[in-house]
Amino acid sequence: MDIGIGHYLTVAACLFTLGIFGIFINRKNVIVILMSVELMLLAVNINLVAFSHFLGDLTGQVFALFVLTVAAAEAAIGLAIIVVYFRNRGSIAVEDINMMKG
Amino acid sequence: MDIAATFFYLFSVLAVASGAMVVVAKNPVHAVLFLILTFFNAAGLFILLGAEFLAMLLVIVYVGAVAVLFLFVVMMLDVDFAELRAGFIKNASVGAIVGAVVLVELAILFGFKGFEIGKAGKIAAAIPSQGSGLSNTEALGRLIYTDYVYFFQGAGLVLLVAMIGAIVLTLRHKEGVRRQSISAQVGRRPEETMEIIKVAPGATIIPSAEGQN
Amino acid sequence: MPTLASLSPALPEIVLAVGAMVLLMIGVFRDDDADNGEFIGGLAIVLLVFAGALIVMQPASSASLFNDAFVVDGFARFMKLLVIIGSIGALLLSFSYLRQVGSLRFEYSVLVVLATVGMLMMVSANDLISLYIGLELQSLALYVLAAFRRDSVRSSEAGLKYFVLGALSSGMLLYGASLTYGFTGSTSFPVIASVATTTDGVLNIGLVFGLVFLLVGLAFKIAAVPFHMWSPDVYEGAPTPVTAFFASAPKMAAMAILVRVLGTAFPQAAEQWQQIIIFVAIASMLLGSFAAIGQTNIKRIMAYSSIAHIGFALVGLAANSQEGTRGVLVYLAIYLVMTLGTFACILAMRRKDEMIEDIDELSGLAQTNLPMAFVMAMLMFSLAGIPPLAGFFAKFYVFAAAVKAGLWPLAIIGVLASVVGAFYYLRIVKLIFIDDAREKFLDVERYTGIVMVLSAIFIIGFILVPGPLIEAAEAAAKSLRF
Amino acid sequence: MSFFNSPYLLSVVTFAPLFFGLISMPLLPRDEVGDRNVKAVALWITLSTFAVSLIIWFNFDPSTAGFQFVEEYEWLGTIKYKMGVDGISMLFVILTTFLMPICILASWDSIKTRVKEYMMAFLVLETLLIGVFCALDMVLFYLFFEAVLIPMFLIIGVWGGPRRVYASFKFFLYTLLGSVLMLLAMMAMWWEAGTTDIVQLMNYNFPAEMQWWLWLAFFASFAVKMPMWPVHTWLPDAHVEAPTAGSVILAGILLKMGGYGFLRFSLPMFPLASQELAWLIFAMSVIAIVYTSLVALAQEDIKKLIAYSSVAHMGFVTMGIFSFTSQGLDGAIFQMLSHGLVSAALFLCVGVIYDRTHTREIKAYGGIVERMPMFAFVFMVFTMANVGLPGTSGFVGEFLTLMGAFRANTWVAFIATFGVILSAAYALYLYRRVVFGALEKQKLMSLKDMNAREIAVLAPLVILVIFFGFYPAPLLDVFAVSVQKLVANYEAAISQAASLAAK
Amino acid sequence: MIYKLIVFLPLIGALIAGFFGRFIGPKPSEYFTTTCLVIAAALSWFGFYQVGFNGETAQLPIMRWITSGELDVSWRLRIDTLTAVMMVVVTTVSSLVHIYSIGYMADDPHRPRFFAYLSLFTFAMLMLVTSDNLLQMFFGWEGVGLASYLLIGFWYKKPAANAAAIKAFIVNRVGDFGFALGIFGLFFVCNSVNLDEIFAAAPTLQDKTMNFLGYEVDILTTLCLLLFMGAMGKSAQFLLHTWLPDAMEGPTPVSALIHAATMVTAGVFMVARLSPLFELAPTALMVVTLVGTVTAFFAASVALVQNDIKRVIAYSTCSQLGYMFAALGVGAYGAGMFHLFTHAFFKALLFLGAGSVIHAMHHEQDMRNMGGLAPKIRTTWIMMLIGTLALTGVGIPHLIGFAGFYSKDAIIEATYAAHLSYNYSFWTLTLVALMTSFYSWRLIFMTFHGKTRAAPETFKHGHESPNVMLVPLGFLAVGAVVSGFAFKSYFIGDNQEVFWGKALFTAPGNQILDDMHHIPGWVGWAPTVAMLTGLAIAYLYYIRMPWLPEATAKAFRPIYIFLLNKWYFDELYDWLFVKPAIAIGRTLWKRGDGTVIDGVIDGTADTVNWTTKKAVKVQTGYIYHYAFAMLIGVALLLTYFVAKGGLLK
Repeated sequence: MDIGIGHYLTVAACLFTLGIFGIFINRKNVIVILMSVELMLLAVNINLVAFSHFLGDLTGQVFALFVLTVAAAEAAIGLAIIVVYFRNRGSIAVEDINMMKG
Repeated sequence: MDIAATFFYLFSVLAVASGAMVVVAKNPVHAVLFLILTFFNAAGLFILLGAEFLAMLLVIVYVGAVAVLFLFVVMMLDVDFAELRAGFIKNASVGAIVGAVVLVELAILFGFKGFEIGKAGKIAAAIPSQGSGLSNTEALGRLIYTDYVYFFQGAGLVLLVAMIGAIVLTLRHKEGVRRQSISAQVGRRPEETMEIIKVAPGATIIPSAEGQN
Repeated sequence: MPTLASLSPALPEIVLAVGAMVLLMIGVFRDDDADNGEFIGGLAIVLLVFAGALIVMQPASSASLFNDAFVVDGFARFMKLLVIIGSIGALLLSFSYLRQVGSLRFEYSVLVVLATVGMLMMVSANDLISLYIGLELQSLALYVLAAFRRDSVRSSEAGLKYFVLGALSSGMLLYGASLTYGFTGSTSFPVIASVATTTDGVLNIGLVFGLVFLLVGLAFKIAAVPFHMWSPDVYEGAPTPVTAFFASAPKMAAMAILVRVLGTAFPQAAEQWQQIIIFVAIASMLLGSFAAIGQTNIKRIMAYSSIAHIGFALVGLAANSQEGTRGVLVYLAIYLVMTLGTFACILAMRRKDEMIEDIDELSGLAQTNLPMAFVMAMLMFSLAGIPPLAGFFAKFYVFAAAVKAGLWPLAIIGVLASVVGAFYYLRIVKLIFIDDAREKFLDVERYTGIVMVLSAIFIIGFILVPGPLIEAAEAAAKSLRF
Repeated sequence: MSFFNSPYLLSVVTFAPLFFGLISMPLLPRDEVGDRNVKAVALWITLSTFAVSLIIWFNFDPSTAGFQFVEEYEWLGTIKYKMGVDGISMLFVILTTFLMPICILASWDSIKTRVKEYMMAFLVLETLLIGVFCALDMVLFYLFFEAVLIPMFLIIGVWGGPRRVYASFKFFLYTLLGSVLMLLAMMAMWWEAGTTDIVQLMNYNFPAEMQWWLWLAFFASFAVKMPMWPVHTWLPDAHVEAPTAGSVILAGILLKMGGYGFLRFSLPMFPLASQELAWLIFAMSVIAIVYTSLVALAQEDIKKLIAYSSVAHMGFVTMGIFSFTSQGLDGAIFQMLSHGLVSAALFLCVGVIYDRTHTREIKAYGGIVERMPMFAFVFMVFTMANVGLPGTSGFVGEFLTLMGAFRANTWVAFIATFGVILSAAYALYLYRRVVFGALEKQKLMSLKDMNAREIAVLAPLVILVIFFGFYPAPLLDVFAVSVQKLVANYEAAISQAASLAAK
Repeated sequence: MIYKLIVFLPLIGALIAGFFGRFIGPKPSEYFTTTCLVIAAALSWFGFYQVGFNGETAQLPIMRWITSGELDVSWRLRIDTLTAVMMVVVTTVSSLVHIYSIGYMADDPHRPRFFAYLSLFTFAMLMLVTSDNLLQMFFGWEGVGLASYLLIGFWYKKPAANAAAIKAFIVNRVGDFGFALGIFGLFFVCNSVNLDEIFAAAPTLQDKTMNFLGYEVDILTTLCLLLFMGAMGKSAQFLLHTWLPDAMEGPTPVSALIHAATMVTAGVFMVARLSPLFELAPTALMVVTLVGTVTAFFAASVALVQNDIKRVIAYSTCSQLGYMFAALGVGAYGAGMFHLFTHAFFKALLFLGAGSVIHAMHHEQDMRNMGGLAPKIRTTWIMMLIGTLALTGVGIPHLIGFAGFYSKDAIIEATYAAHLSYNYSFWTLTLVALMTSFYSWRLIFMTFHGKTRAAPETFKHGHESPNVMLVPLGFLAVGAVVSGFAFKSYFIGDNQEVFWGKALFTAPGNQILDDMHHIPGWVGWAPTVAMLTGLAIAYLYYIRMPWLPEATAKAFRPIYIFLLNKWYFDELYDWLFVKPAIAIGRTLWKRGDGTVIDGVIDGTADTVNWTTKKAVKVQTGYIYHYAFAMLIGVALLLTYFVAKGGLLK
């Protein structure tokens, strides 16, 4: 059995869905949400690399490269915000993040 | 089943499984560790796909820096782990259904008969053939410093913003800690520090600061 | 190998990026206090004005750079100007507020400039990667700005929410981008457009999936329903000038890239994305109009209002025609000015050390500060789309385009939603003019006042000389695709 | 070329109030003296505008049906700034400029707060109202048409009665709701005909199917504005809460915008749809006439009663318009003009007593003729004009519309004529309860008759109402030719369509 | 010129008295208006002579009025015999009433207003009778209605007066409803409302039909009936009569002028004026006769038992108007007009006489509180006697008699000559003559004869009216005596064709005048016999056996009550129209406008609010919900495209 692009894409789709799933079943720790986002980005990267491979086009890998870079930056910012929030609120439980609503 | 296929299944099953653990792990520290595991497996997939540089990057940058950063923050923010994850199952079912719908739809797409990946007239940057002597890393390097220099610069700006952002949000000058301000010291002028008060005979000296209050 | 001269189409971006770094350096070496913040802010404004001037002076023809990843055409210049105006306006509004809450640090202006660079990159993006990088450059800066009052729970909560959901949306966008790339084999918009259909002339269904995810990501940025939910909370929590910024410049950039992606990368899929846009537009107009009625916080009202307004702007996009694009451009331009003016008014709602956000406190403003009351009322009427104010023309052109395209249900629902929307704008006017006076606000700050007056002049005077904007928008729309 | 036939005359008249208001009002101080000056300045501005508008009348050539004093400038691409008047619109301009000084005068003593804003609102309103009647571009028309909401909203909301908020919101949203659909229709016309020029659109033949929809959209707007039954309920509320001058403008001019719209758009542009849907108008008109007259009979608030009677009278107007006869159309226009005078005057009369007693409840009055004979006389004249007594201007319009309606549909005329009976009933019943009877209420004992200002306000109206009752020719002549042409065009369109169908 | 003067002098008087009365004072106002009227009256008699005897006719344009499309109406005076007769009646009675009022209203503080109204009325009435087109006639028609309204409600403090005024106006409007529709219809078929053109077109319309209310109806019949409805309202004919008795709440001179001599006869005038139309619509004419006959009977029956002196005369008026219509209906226009002419004199005389009585009795109007007044107010008594003689038609057939004798008998003869089925009209009218005689004499007897039932104080102070009131009575009395005798030959006799000229139209088939000469002799005697019988019964009841009326009332109590309550018409109408109108109005207002229409509007607003609350509730503040919403959006869109893209196949 040949491993085709579909296989890779499916794996990526699974990870992507897990990422989404993680975001909204998580009630307690906002950092886990960040991790879920990382999962999504990973899925994207797998997609891109897989496409790149099967298309024979390096652009996909370049794209993935930038996604990695940006994701790292994003993680930094995200964690900084979480830290700031924790300082103010003393909690990073997702359920507590609802001062504003309506 | 050939070796590549074996490894593909190994990596992908592990990646998905550990990815699932990230989401459901009770302890955030465990979650981070599972995330790292996922990254490793993904790196394996990358290698299967011939993207060695990215695989390396994923391990070094992601696992080495980002994931560790996560771990660091998780542990730094002293959260009572016992309490966490208590009510997570509440909405899981609905979420799972919707998530499953998306997943199934994607799966349908990928298994679709007419499924056909890009047929762009031109390949923007062909992957160098095995015999060209160009390594994956070198090929990427050639690209990002030439054709994709714009993106490269842009990414640099993104990192700059991240840096500024992280600093501006978290860096604090602690109150009550005395610091040396060289420019202030150098820039000091007599008028600011001294006050010449004419004292009338017999009068007491009232500091002007108090008088202002 | 590009020469330096050949980079001139990207000059405004380069100037801003380099300028931002220079500002950073200057800022770092000065005392870390509010004066420094204002000084750097002033420089940032100068920088932005300069960049704006560069954009204006660019030749009218289209140009592209970096392997077609970056284009400058009439459309891009038009939108870039809007972005820059939005940034300048937001900066002008920022100083007094931030100084008052003790958050006037120089990084603020630098971040605004960098975010602006990101937006300009988005506007000019002609490639999925440049789209992504521009978007992230902008977004990251905005996340930070939302949480900029780091001592405030609300501000940091706003930052957190914006960040989490923003990251999610980026993920979706990227996923869409990856699918698009995979199913077309390219990240360049024109190439995508050229191979969008399969060999037998049917639209590649995978591409549609990519389109959906891409659209979701972009819809999040413009806060279109159902991807809007971050915006009321973020608008409320973020420092008010930042909210003003959110409501202005990034919206312009996101709409610009939306129009460009759909127009240049997916013209073959027009039928599909039109359906999505119609759905999103209707949902936005309705939800924005309805939900705002229940609000008492003026920033939240503006959030819902902007949701509704984006819905209206999308009506033009849904028409998928040159008139439609023109409508979108006109709409955005006018909406930008109205938003800035409104936020200027919101920022003028101050008493002693307290910023007021509850609309009930506007009660009787006409008796305590008539000029401000007048400006605000005009802004509200304009937002409601009542002629002869500029807001009417905004709606006029998008609906005209929708009508021309035969999108009757969309147009009818749209105008009905605008009537519902008129209700809450009227409610504010009622508070200002009809209800009894409350304690006076502090005097309006200079810069705030300037923004207020300029926007008032624009929205009232627009009717006198509407030609330039309309023509510019038309030219811009023409340059895009048609 | 002198000023008197200057090509800018219409623009001058239209924008003079706004312009002079803008340059003068901010200069005046906000104190007692300032307030007085504000009033005086506003009065002078409106009076001068009226004077200038009379030049239009004198230079108007009633023998042609075309538009006169046309101005056209580039504005928004295909959308032009185009102004002009024909016989149908000209008198509405005059009516507006005529009523405005009266409004200012009527507010002289009763408005004590925020006088400057009040006067400014009225000046803005005047500009917009004149603009509505002068605009020869559809979009321009819409601009003026809708913009009127803003000052009117403020006038009702700020200077109105206790339920002013409800009334002003209802007024605003209701009328807005009606007109947005019209806007969409205008856009469709724009794309279909490629122009927004009213004159060209009148000569454009819209496809029959399309006319139907367009007609309905315009109808939605005008019906609310008129207001026709059953979308009339905003009017009584708005009237009751509005200050006197606000009611005057509302009844005197605002309501006419709907009728004018029918004449300017529905009839000439969508003749086939008009013919097809005339039954709808007829039905709504006669229901309005009978229904609101009966409702008026039961009212306990003077202003509300008059407001309901306005609805009934507007029913005559719509009925006349859609009779497609010269008499019906002439009558409708005349009825609008006359109603502009009469209802305005009635509201002024209510204002006179309201200013003295601060109540509009009918029960609170009775026998005031004892103390206010002059008022009683004036009120009687307008009551009779409202009833449509021959010899007052109210008669001519009512009778002509009925004549026209009889030609179109005898049932309509038959039922509508009941309105003649009912109007007498509610008007006289009102008059009896307010003016006649024994003077028993303590509060009314010390009433003073009308003062010089009030006489100055009402005397011109009395004179005109009676004058035009006996000699309506000056008005009828103005629009006779335009109406003839309108009818001729309509008939031509109908017969053309019929001959097409026959093939 | 003189005709214009006749018409406009009263207007000038009205304006002067109305607007400047306050400044020039009551006396000058009175004198000025009265002078105007006297001049007008003198001129009218001159005009009457010119027109009636020298055959002068004219159409005098004054100015344009309404032009609209084919409709072209001008203010124009049409002078012919019919007009001249009416002018004479109007101006003469009016001037006399003016004079009379100087005395009668001497104590009233609002005299200028009163005289202004009177003159205004006269003007409107003159406009009515001189109109050259239907619209101008309608103007006068409503103008007299207005004046009537104002005059009935002159004592505005009296609630009854106010109510009566409104009633008069509104009931008249009901008639006008028909009149107006008639005008519309005529315009519809003739494209004109000018009399000449309508008359010219009338023959062509004969037997043609038009669509009216969905039915194909005969044009002329329908339109004539509609027009006649107006006449019924104005002339207080059966069903639309209820306002007239109530109108007696006004000052008595008003009753004399408006509600006896002039305004109420406008309906008669109108039918006569439009004889070219009615002549061609036999069905309509039949209805006219029927209505007239029924009214005559009905009103007389009510008059039998009324106690208010003015109401008796009012019902009498009503009844006499019925006579006139009966005459018109059978085609004897001249007879109708003749009765109109004579009736004006004696009825005004009766009213003014009654006024004099009331004046004497300090505004006591109930005859039960009178009696035996003859010696106290002898002149008035005589005058009333003359009036009664004229009204009841005392005279010797074929020889001589009072005015009413000629005119009323002519009508009764005409109805006989008309060969109606069972001669119903003739018999009824004869019976009515009996009743007329009875109630008239009853009035005389109850008021002037027998023992007084008045309060002693009132009786003691009872006094004769001043000369200014008595002189007009005298003039009218002369009219009541001689007008019949003097003008018989012109109105209905041998000279009538010359006299009327073209003012009245008789169709070639109309032989009524000829037929009148060929009636059996007993027919001529019948009214006289009836009159004498009535007189005898009245004498018996009120002089000989004063207990008899009460006994009769007891014996026929239901009938008595029925008559006393005027056949319960007021109650019926109140129950049928007035109450429901107000109730419906209130229901439509509260339920229709309030509950339904505003309910929908406010309901919409509530729905909006409700939606808002729901929409806001979704915004929980929780990140995961927000993410969930996004996901649902994605899922929806994907599912949509999956389904649409055929991926599921």
